[in-house]
Amino acid sequence: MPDNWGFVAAAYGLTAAVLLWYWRRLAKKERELERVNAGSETTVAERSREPSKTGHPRPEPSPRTPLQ
Amino acid sequence: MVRVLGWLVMAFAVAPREVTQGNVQRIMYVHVPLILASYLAFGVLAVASLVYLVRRDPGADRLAHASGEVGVMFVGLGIATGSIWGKPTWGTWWTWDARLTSVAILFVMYLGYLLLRGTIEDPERAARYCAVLGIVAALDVPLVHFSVYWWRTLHQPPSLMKPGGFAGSSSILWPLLVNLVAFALLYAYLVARRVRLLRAEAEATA
Amino acid sequence: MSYARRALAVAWKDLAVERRSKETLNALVFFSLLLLFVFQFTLGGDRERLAAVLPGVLWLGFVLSALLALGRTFLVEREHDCWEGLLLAPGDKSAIYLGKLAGNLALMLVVEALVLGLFVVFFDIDLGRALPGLLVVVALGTLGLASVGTLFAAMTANVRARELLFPVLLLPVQVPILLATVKATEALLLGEPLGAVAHWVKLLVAADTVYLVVSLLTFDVVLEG
Amino acid sequence: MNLDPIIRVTDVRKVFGLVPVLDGVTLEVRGGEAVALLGANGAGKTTLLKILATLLRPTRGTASVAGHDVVREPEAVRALIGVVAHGAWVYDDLTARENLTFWATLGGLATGPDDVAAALAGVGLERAADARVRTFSAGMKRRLSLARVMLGRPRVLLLDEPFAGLDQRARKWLEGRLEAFKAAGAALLMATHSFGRELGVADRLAVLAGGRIALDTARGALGPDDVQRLYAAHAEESL
Repeated sequence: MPDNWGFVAAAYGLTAAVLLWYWRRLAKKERELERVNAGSETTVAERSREPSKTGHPRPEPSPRTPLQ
Repeated sequence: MVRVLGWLVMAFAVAPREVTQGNVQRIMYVHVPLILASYLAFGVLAVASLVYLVRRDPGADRLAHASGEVGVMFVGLGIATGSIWGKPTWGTWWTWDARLTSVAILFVMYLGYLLLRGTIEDPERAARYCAVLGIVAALDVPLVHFSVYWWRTLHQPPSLMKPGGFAGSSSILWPLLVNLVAFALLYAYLVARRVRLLRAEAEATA
Repeated sequence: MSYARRALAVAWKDLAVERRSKETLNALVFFSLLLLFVFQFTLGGDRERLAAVLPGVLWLGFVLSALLALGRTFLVEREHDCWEGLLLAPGDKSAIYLGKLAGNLALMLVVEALVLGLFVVFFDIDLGRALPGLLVVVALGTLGLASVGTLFAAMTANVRARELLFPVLLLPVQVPILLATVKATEALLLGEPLGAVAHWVKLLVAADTVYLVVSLLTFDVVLEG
Repeated sequence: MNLDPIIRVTDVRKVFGLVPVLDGVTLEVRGGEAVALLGANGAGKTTLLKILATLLRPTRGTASVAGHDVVREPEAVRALIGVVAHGAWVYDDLTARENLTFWATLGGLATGPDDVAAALAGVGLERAADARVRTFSAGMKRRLSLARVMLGRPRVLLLDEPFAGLDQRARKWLEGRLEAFKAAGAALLMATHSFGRELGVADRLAVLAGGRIALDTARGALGPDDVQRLYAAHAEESL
């Protein structure tokens, strides 16, 4: 069995990449939510889009800064 | 504290790589735990859906939602790593091998779950419908396995190098077990964070 | 007793509306003819290729017409704004599910008979001995498709993009039914007795039971709209 | 008019997405009493009726019909209410008789063909009994849905714009029917945004504005223009 390091690296790399992407998305949303809550009570918090599926992340809408 | 646990788990999951002798078989240490963790995720999803239907408790619905998301990600990665592993082993990216096929169907089924959740605006209705779908899908899993298994093995002997063979020398089993625990922890951590985010979102709009 | 009467009333109403408006039936009849021509053009003359592909093609026809029929299950309620009426009828809502299921089954079996008839005539296949076994497999397969199909039709009735969502939700769940029916049909058409496909038939029966029980138990949660 | 209220709404709040349509509504209707629920479009009249009809769950607060909570005992509530809403719940491809028979059977009512015929006669549809409902006018469809409600002999009637689209003669006739229901001890809650003569049926007027009951007063001798003035005063002030 030839030693295909490339494939092993690809598999591990992909797994780590997707997990990292999901982890960072959660963190981004949490920060976004905190900013909106901390921002001001009157603005209507823009409901962040439903999280997209793996593999082909939907284009995130540009997060508008809530109107002051 | 939870974030530290998260990073610990990530490092932990990759650690066993050095233990075994280098060859492509080592993808199994990621491929198998991913698939098993996704089964765990879909199991939790089904139970949470049942709890939601009985007690209409939004917490259960959030758990089902989060578990579904992480589950779809895990099973998607499981399929990807499985086919990456298949390339050198069988020379093709994809074979309709019994295990890979049923896992692929699982992926599409629960992708539908996320799609349904994304389509319905009213959170209460989305929770109800997704709970029903979660239960139907979970009950369907054994049927999918049986039908795919019979479909494959009755006509073509199981592929020579059956990926993810659980038997194996202890040197294979030990790192596999370690990784399994690592991915289960990772699942729990990601779901916990996603549930917290969902609760925060719900409070922001209530 | 009123449970059965209420289920029958729903089934009767659906079939009466269908008989008079003929909307779905016309669409399905036209669709099966279309299917036949498409397969005729692609498969054309040579017999071996046809025999090899026939089970798949036949069930593809059945499944596609099932999707059309099932997708419209709650169309009449939605168009005439009767959904709330169904919901407010006191008593166990699963009677409504059974009524809708019966209506769907009747419609699908009629169309399947038509598709099968057209295939036999146009591709001059002699079903001969395989017919009884085939009827069992078709009946069980149709019940499997209709039981979950009716539940999912209720779920996607007033959701946007329902024409897309309904097949996407239904087909993956129906893989066991699709595999079992196509494989069983293939064996039967090769002349094997029903006994040879007993395991597929058992799977179909198990699947139908699971789908029916789950649908009956969860239908009123879905109907809540 | 017996005393204990059949319809009881206490501090009901209903939020759609981010918009609080109802924000603490409290209202009671006794048996044999009719309350006209006035309010601009979108004030939440239909939402309140739907909550009472067990079609919508309140975000907060409780509502009950004859002591049965709409969220915990929906089946008990559904057996007591008659709903005449925008959608008249009619299947166009069925005849009037078939529609009534269907709804009666679905409601588990033990109605025979003669009860159906009597109900149709009661609403003046005996001649059109076997015509397809597709050919009916809005007024005739309204009559048919009222016939359906009458079959169930409800203790509560929830009406959403019952007089909309009716000609003068049909309005007069409907008023008589509603009076008959009241006389039989049923409680009526009627959402409307017109101040015409048909308010004559109402014993009380409740103005829904800003998500709350801004005014709840006996109709007494108030003419249409008094009602208009009262409504204008209360509706604007609370917006």
